[in-house]
Amino acid sequence: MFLHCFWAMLITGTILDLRPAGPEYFVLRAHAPQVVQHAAPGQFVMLQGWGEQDPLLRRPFDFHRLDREAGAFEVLFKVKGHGTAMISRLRPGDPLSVLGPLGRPIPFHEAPKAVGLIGRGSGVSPMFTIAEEVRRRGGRSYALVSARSPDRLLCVDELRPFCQAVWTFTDDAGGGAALRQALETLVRDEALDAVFTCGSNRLASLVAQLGQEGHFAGYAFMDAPMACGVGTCKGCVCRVRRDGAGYRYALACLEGPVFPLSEVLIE
Amino acid sequence: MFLHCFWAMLITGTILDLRPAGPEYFVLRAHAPQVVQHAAPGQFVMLQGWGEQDPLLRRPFDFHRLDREAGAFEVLFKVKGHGTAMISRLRPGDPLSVLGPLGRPIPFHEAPKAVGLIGRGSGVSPMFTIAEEVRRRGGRSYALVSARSPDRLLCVDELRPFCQAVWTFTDDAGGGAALRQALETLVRDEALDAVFTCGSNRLASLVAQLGQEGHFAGYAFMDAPMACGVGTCKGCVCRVRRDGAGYRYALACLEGPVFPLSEVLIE
Amino acid sequence: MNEPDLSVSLGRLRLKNPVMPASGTFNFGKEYAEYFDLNQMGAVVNKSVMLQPRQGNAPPRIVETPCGMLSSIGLPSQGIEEFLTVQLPFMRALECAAIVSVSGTSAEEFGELVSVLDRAGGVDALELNLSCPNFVDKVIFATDCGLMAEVLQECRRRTSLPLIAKLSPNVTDIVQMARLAEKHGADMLCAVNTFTGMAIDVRTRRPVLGTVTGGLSGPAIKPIVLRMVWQITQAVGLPVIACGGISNGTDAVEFLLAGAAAVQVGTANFINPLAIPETIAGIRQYMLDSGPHSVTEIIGAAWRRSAAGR
Amino acid sequence: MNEPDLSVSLGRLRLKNPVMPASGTFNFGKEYAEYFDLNQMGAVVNKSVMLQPRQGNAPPRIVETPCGMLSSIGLPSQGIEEFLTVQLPFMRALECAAIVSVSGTSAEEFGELVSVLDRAGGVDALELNLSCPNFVDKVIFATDCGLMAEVLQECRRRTSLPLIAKLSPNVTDIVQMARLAEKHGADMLCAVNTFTGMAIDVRTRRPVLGTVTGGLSGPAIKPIVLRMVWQITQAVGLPVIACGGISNGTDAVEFLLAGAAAVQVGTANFINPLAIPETIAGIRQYMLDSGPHSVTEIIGAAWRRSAAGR
Ligand SMILES: Cc1cc2nc3c(=O)[nH]c(=O)nc-3n(C[C@H](O)[C@H](O)[C@H](O)COP(=O)(O)OP(=O)(O)OC[C@H]3O[C@@H](n4cnc5c(N)ncnc54)[C@H](O)[C@@H]3O)c2cc1C
Ligand SMILES: Cc1cc2nc3c(=O)[nH]c(=O)nc-3n(C[C@H](O)[C@H](O)[C@H](O)COP(=O)(O)OP(=O)(O)OC[C@H]3O[C@@H](n4cnc5c(N)ncnc54)[C@H](O)[C@@H]3O)c2cc1C
Ligand SMILES: Cc1cc2nc3c(=O)[nH]c(=O)nc-3n(C[C@H](O)[C@H](O)[C@H](O)COP(=O)(O)O)c2cc1C
Ligand SMILES: Cc1cc2nc3c(=O)[nH]c(=O)nc-3n(C[C@H](O)[C@H](O)[C@H](O)COP(=O)(O)O)c2cc1C
Ligand code: FES
Ligand code: FES
Repeated sequence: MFLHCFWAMLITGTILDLRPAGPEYFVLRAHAPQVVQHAAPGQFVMLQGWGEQDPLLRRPFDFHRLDREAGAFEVLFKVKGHGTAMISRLRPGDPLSVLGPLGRPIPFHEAPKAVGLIGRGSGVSPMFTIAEEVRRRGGRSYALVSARSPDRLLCVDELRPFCQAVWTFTDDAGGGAALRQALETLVRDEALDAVFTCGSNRLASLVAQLGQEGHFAGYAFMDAPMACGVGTCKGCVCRVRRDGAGYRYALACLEGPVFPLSEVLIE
Repeated sequence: MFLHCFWAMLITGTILDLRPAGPEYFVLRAHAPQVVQHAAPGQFVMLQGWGEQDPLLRRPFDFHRLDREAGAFEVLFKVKGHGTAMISRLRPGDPLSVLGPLGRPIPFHEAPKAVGLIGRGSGVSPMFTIAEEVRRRGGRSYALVSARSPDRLLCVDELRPFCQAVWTFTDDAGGGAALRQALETLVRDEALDAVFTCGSNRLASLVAQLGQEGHFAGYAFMDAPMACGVGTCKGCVCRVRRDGAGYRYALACLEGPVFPLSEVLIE
Repeated sequence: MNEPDLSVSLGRLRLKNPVMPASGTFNFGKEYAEYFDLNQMGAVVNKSVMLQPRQGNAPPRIVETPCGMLSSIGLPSQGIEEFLTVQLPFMRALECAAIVSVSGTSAEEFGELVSVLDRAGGVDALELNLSCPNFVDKVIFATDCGLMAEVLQECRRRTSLPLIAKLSPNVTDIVQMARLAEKHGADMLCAVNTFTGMAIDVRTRRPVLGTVTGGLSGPAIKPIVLRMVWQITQAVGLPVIACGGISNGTDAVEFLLAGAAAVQVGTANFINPLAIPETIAGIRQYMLDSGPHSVTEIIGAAWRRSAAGR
Repeated sequence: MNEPDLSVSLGRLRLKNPVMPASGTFNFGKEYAEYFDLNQMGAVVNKSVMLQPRQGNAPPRIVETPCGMLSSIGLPSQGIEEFLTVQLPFMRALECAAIVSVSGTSAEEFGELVSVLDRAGGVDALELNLSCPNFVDKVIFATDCGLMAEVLQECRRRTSLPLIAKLSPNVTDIVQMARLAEKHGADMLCAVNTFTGMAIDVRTRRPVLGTVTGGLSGPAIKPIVLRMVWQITQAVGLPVIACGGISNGTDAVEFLLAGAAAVQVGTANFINPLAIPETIAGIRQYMLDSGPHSVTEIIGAAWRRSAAGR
């Protein structure tokens, strides 16, 4: 069985900053030192930025940046519906209810050599903390950022300092095929240990496929509707291959949200 | 049958100012020229300051000030529950959905001579527009402001310029008896045409009683839970004496919210 | 893009679009005429009229709840006579179907109202409020097979106008009640009236409403009502008018996809007097954005496709 | 002011306070042990255990609704064997009552679970989940008099432990079901499980949940559940544990006033892991503010006073 992270807590943090990061995208920075202290790449928070019962549930977001010195974290999010619209209207100084850190930290190799990071849309968000961690451990990161259109390529310049190289791909410029090619080249030339992907099932399938052929470990950030974030509602299941045959349901909030692509089924 | 005021409208106004006016009390100033243009003392607005479904219903507030030049109105409100708490957190520039003006304007005598205004707690709020109107018509207003404690005597200094005299009464200083005495004196000495009261059933009963004995017309602002504000939900009823015997139910949002105390039953 | 066709047929009743007010949330239209052109609506529906003038229930009559409200209005009514001279002419003059909602305390009373309205002329359909939870004795016809059958038979006997049976959600098996209504002559169903609920004031330690219990309406109930519409429309052939928490175009489309042939906007009118025209506009926009030319193509699409296998 | 006495007696079962989690919203307690001292609770209630290990339903399993959520988890379970070795010992070790919720697909299965748990020891009461709306065949025992009676009889035969019958709100007459449970040997009632509902995604035109329908829970349903508790407690002598939308002390007090002897906090745990301790603190504060020394004095006060006449 996996280990449950026992550092999660519920605190009232404070919004430090909220800035637009593209059409419908925002970066929120919040002060929540107790949460940040124990947080690691691959984990997430459940936020509530309103005192009311509509929307009822907290909203899950990956850590975009972890600033341990400042006791602050950032999330990069897209305004999708009700809850994210409300969060986007918060202002510096407003309280923010934070439940976290949740989920399983990414299990890094002691010394990763080279890592691929593939994010689409707001899926680029968690790549920053990974790139930082890889560099801390002496490895190199290569980022492939995908989006529908150029204005949706988020935070690319901010990513560069942490990466050996950053490539961008947009749909209008035939991004799908180009990204595949770039990834294949990377895998061949750089002997990647691992590839992480977030924000697109299509890209996750691609990584899964290349991972089978090549020799790196592929991982995907899985996106499941969540009520509790801590393992009690049993709502957030993904299908995971079972040792024997068939599959079992794994809770994304406890075993994930990052799953090895050798195990999880992309649907 | 009464006449329904056909000037009500639904507009998105803008918060101009929101300032504390005492413990738990706020004055909200909003730009809503189309509403203000047709508004008269005794009428009210239904406000919604949130885009969500919780709280579901609009909240009714009397006009505190009507600034026709600026196209702005003010309401003075107490933070009671959910909805008023949300309104108190709005900030200048925020949109505010305004339905109004609603209810029946106070039917003023052509030339009122002297009018008594009795408000308790936030019930002092609608007395400003009345005092203004009375003065415009060449009459005098005498205000009796009541509250639980001195810090709950709201906007008294702002009221003075519109009134011949303003007296204050607090419970800790035996306010009930003193107010009664002051009102009796007023009625005797000033030949009041009318007395308006808001914010206390006890005071409304007192005015009703003195009105029967004396020769002024007593009016009370009635407070009933409202869903629609326009006469369709049939929720906001007050008991009103019927010509024959017994009572009928009158809709506070259409026939009121100001009712003659000779008709309405205070319960 | 062609202008989408929003018209729907509910049996013999043809509506230019599937949106109308829910009875009791719109009076008979007059108040909202200030806010939008009522002729835009698919139909107008009055607050249920009773035979005799009535005062309604003692206050408090309403209380807010999470994403909903409880009401216990108790069917105050001007009585049928005034209705015929004041309200009905107003409704008839609108360029949309006039659906008259009636309510009685017995089959006999329902029958009499139906007869009177049958003779009155200019009524396009009659909606039978079999489901008011706020009569003094708290009997809801549509929760009792015997009572409902009796009322329907009596009404059916008296008119050939389209009869809409308004069901109550306070039942174990909504399909059973729908089938029963079909059997006893209903031409259409309206699903549903309010859920019986209550609130207590912890300060006074007393029920908030004057009548203790009331009817829960608003967005809170929408998921349950959607399930009922989904179940009924797959089991029963009658056109179903959905009602419960519908506040905008997206809600309306959900119900159409679930199988409703039309929708009623209720509590939402109180919060937003433009809820009905905005709902119509929302359906239209949905169709412009996503394809079908006629709204009839999306009615039941969620289960028609599902029946065909995912 | 003296420290108020929050303890309540539910028949033989004595609890130090009337607050416990709702089954299926708290696992068996482990996860929330990080957030507060579980020993504060009146009781712990596990997610309903089934006889055999089960996977549960296909995703999506949850969807948010106005002031509520729909869930169709489908009772994934570790099975009773693992429950006895892992979960039950954890529950038993807490300084509060251990209420074990069980669920089965037949009377036989319920009966077997009851037998096993009766022998296991350290179980203070058994809650029978007769009301899950998310089995594949969608049968809800507690909406069918025959099925419910059969399960209860089978369970009663097998144990002398206090049996709690968890009722379904999806019924016409909740009092009838409560009476039936009493007749067939229930010692207590839990009112209620979720309302069957659904949601449709207008973009895909498909039901959102993998199983089409699910159970509605959360604040949205509170007014209906309160009415049910009010009705049951006046008609039936058994202690009632209220469940449905209870999120804080005020909600809990409302239900106690309506007649509930204890309350369960469900969906609220998901939003606020401290919902249970805050509910306990809220009840305590209410009693400090408003008088009664013992919480038993407010149980049913809203109708006890009303029976005495207003
Ligand atoms: C572990 C995890 C991490 C995530 N991290 C990010 C991130 O860093 N940046 C970002 O932009 N988005 C992220 N998402 C998706 C994000 O949570 C949703 O976009 C957000 O909840 C939408 O809320 P809403 O109220 O705006 O939308 P609505 O559509 O109104 O939401 C209704 C309900 O559906 C759920 N929901 C809606 N979209 C999704 C989705 N894609 N995945 C899961 N649940 C959903 C909501 O949580 C809510 O319960 C993450 C999701 C998960 C599960
Ligand atoms: C015509 C009219 C004019 C009013 N003018 C003012 C004013 O100028 N200043 C002011 O402070 N208050 C005024 N009130 C009362 C004010 O509307 C309520 O205090 C407010 O609605 C409380 O909302 P809440 O969400 O804070 O409280 P909650 O208790 O959360 O409200 C729950 C529900 O109860 C209703 N409600 C609560 N208290 C009252 C009340 N006293 N009267 C009617 N409905 C109530 C709310 O509208 C809402 O529907 C007026 C009420 C009416 C009917
Ligand atoms: C204040 C109020 C009054 C109502 N009066 C009636 C009525 O007279 N006749 C009727 O059939 N339904 C009546 N209803 C029920 C509504 O028509 C509708 O069935 C119910 O409110 C659910 O729809 P909603 O959630 O959109 O409001 C009333 C509802 C409310 C809230
Ligand atoms: C995600 C979820 C899972 C549930 N699982 C169970 C269960 O296993 N057994 C059971 O008896 N009830 C279960 N329920 C129902 C709850 O115990 C409770 O009756 C219902 O949610 C209403 O209470 P609430 O509104 O406080 O959540 C579940 C509810 C939810 C939301
Ligand atoms: S979100 Fe509740 S179990 Fe994962
Ligand atoms: S508030 Fe709806 S009728 Fe008065």
